[in-house]
Amino acid sequence: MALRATPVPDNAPNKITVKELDFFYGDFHALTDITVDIKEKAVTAFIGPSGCGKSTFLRCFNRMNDLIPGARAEGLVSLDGQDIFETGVDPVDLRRRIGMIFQQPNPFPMSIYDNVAFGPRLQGVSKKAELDEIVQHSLERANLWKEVKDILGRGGLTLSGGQQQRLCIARVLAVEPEVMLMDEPCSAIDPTSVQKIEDLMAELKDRITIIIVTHNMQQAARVSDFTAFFLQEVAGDPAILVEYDRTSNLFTSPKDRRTEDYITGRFG
Amino acid sequence: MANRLVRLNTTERGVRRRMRIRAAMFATVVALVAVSSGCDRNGPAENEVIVTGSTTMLPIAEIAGEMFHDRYPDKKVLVSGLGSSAGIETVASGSSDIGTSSRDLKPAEEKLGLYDTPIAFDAIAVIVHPDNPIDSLTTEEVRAIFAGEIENWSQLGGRDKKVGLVNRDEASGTREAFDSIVMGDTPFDRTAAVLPGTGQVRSVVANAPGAIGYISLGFVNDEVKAVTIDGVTPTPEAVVTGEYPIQRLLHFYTVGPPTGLAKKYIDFVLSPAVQDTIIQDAGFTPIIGGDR
Amino acid sequence: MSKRITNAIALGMLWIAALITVAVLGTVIGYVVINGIGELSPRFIFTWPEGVAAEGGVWPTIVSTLYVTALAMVIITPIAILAAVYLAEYAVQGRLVGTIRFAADSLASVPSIVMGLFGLALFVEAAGIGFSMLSAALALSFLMLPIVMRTTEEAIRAVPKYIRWGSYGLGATKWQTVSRIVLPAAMPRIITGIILSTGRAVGETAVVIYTMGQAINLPVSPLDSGRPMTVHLYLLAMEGINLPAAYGTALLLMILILGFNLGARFFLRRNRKV
Amino acid sequence: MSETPGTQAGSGTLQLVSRRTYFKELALKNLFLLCAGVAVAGVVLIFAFVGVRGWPIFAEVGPWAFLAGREWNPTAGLYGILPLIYGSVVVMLGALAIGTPLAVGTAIFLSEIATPRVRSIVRPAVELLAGIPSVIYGFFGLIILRPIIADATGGLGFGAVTAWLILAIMIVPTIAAISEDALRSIPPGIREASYAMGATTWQTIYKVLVPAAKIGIIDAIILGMGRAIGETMAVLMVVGNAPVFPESISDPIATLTTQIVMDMPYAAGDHRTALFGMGIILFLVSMGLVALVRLMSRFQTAMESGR
Repeated sequence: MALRATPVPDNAPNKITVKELDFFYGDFHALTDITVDIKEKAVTAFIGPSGCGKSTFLRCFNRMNDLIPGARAEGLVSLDGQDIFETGVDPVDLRRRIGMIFQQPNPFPMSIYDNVAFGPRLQGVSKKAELDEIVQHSLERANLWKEVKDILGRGGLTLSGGQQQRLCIARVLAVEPEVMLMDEPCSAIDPTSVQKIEDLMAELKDRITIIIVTHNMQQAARVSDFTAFFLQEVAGDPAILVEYDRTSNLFTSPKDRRTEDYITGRFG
Repeated sequence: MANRLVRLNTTERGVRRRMRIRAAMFATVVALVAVSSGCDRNGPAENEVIVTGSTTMLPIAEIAGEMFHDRYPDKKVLVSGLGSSAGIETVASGSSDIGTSSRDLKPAEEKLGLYDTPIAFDAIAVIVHPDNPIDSLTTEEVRAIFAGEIENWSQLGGRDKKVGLVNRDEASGTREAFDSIVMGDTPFDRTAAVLPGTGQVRSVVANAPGAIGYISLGFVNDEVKAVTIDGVTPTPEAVVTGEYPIQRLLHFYTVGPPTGLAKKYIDFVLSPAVQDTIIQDAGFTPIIGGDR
Repeated sequence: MSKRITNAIALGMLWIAALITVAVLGTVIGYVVINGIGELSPRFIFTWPEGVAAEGGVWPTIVSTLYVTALAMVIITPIAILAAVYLAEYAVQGRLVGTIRFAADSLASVPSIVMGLFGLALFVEAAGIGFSMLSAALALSFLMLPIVMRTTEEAIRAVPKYIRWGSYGLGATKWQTVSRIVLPAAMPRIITGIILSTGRAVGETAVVIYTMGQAINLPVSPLDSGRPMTVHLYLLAMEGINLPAAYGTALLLMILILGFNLGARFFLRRNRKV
Repeated sequence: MSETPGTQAGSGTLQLVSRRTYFKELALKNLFLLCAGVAVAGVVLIFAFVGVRGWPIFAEVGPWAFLAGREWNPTAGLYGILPLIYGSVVVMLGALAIGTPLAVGTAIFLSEIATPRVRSIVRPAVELLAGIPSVIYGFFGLIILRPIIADATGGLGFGAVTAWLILAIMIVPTIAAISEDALRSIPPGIREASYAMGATTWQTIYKVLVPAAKIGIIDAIILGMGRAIGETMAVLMVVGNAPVFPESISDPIATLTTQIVMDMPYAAGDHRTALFGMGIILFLVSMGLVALVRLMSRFQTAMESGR
């Protein structure tokens, strides 16, 4: 909390707008009727019991679900007012602008340097000096530079779990995304590293819109400005968005009884 | 083209008899021979001798050709194995200098006016296990055994032991010779084991007490016993005198008496440098004196 | 009989089965080594066979074997790897994929003599390539294709999904992900598969006997014929006149193949980081 | 938002998929599909080229005379391959009878009994067994095994029994590897449940694991069967190559594969066509066995999902 800068003003522009989104895996209806506005340069947290579709929802934003055969979305998701499902929109370009961090730290089996340089290289940056600068800058922003500056040639997989996750963050930062999606980024790493990553999020949010999925309510309360609570009420039915509000409001005075039950630990 | 032909043929050295160019290669080789002879024969062809014919004789003609080339580096011997009939045909038609044949001329071929230079005897010994009490057989008995009519050695006064027939594969020159000299019109017993190599026939007979097989005389050693045929012990001498019945001559045919390089090559083949080495290594019996 | 005795006897039998398997391997290898070791010499390896009984060395057969194997590898590796990429990364389960898999399985089980006849009919005769390294390599490629395809596909599937996601998440296209992330990560296992299939090609006899010819020759161009070590061994063994050379050839062949096998294992162990 | 430091120039409207990228990716995908299609092309080509060369024999001699003819004597114009089919089947069955217990036993040993240390010796041994070229097995059979069989039977040592022993060893790696996979894919919980009920190791293997891995083991045996029927060089060197119905298992015999190799060097005309015809039959049999394995796995999936 201490690290948080000034609160996000109410009139902050919407970065991502979602209207009446339904999502299906083949015959399985996973999400229904989701409507939400994600504020720019804020941290938004998605919470809810496991299996409630919050990760699925997150993956709609950069169309990672396209990679799953049979998955389809109905409704509107727009980035800066533009429909991302519109015919012809390049998911590859979308993903350059919306970076993603996964639950499992997933450095590529190559050197630390090559990991970070991967994105810029995809976009055609090939000058050594330019790459060096991007790599250093990105690692610095991910608070990893001091730890790895002498071992840039070493394999990314030789780092500790927490370092690996920060390497992945640096890798995403290297392509200068506008939005960073984080899918339970701290669930597979040790507590000290969790602290580092949470600090990092606070530093990053003055330039980047962050959406984090977490099963950890304390984490959501610590790092986010806004929180959305998802719930699948009956097994087999699609999940819904129960409540969405400023984090401070949602945790102190939830409007929905189901939210209250969840945050007070009555289920989930 | 000529260069390729040399490699194709003269490098076919190695194990005897298996050196035949495959039937499938037949067409290719015929074509190559035709082409190479076509172009080479028009020019001053005095540096090459083209030898075609018997597959049985392919290895000796070839290796002798290499030795000839070693001795006269500017001369080449191009050898291909197409079968005896093809050898006779090609030499008669002028597309080769020497036709090799493991059989005598047929009546129709005698009109072609070919000159015969025998270069070796191909004599075949009938071999049994050394412990087999049978020492001698007649040609008729050998035929009956290989036809499957005699199935037990006791029928010939030997032990009560089943006859284990060992035949050669149908692509074998030895089988062809044995078939024409001994079997005639009588078919082989088809239950016989068929082996594609001389050494295997010998080693199988060497350790199976009831076995009987046939191999070129030159390959007989003391692991096996070569029986007398019609009372004649198979020895080089008996072959040369013509007493030993299971034998044939290997011929070089030329159009008229050999001349020029062909004569040089034939003389080389008849010289001790070839007769005492390759001819014997290949299991054949040398021509002593070179005439008969 | 009591439960425990039955158990002991049954387990004993299983031990015996395993022991027989290992013992047979030991016997075959031991037999070839003991009989062949005396033959091995630089002269045997580096000179030509001479005379009617193939005295001397086996050099041209070694060259022919390595030549045809390398050629087959060059032909088939790119095709097999890309085919595996298709199956592992692009294909959607369906009739097409089913057909491809069935075809690959069928190719893997085609008797090698049939592959030999096929090579003879198509490459040697119909295509007019003749008995040559190329004909033999093409026929061998079909034999190696399913092996390399399968090991590559398994290797690709073994690359964790997370790593792929990381790449897509950075805005990589499918091909960028496959070529820059997935294939490099799978490479050690792919190479192992290639080495193993190469070992198979080295030991193959019936395919090459009808496609390479049998003439002893030192191949230079892919259109040259030759005689591989396996065919040389077969001819020496069946001829039975020069068995020492057969033992020597068998030992060399075995060394080559064990070399490929152990090499593949060693390579995989050293590079198994992912 | 363009004044925001750090956001890159590409922000603003989302790019559409560029035509270049689209076609490049599409072209690559089709290239890969083409490569995968080589496998299909291979099967079709084999069928076409061996088929075209071999098909006329069915017309020339008649399918019945070819397949059921009791005499293979090309010089006499007799192209009956029944004795060769008989030889192939006899050799295959005997090899399976000897090889299967050995292979399945080894597989069970590897998956259920061996300690990691023992496993690390036995498993590579089984794999190496698969790597040894068939011509070396044949050589071994010819030089070592044949004389032993000759002494034991009083015959020449060529025949089905020698081929059985050699082939049995050669199919062990095939059967063992696939059976072991089948056994290992059984969830560990099943074993624990059986042991917890007081079953001995053998009872667990015999009553629980082998039935559970049954389909996989049968697959393995079918593929071993294919290997045995298709094996050429090793069998060729030890069967004696007499294309007849043998009187005993130690009399010379010939199989489809060995007869092709024996006859190819000199075969011409109908004879050669007949050899290609035998090739088609071998090809169809091997494909049929693969199809059978696929059918079985489909059957198994159906059964499991039905449960």
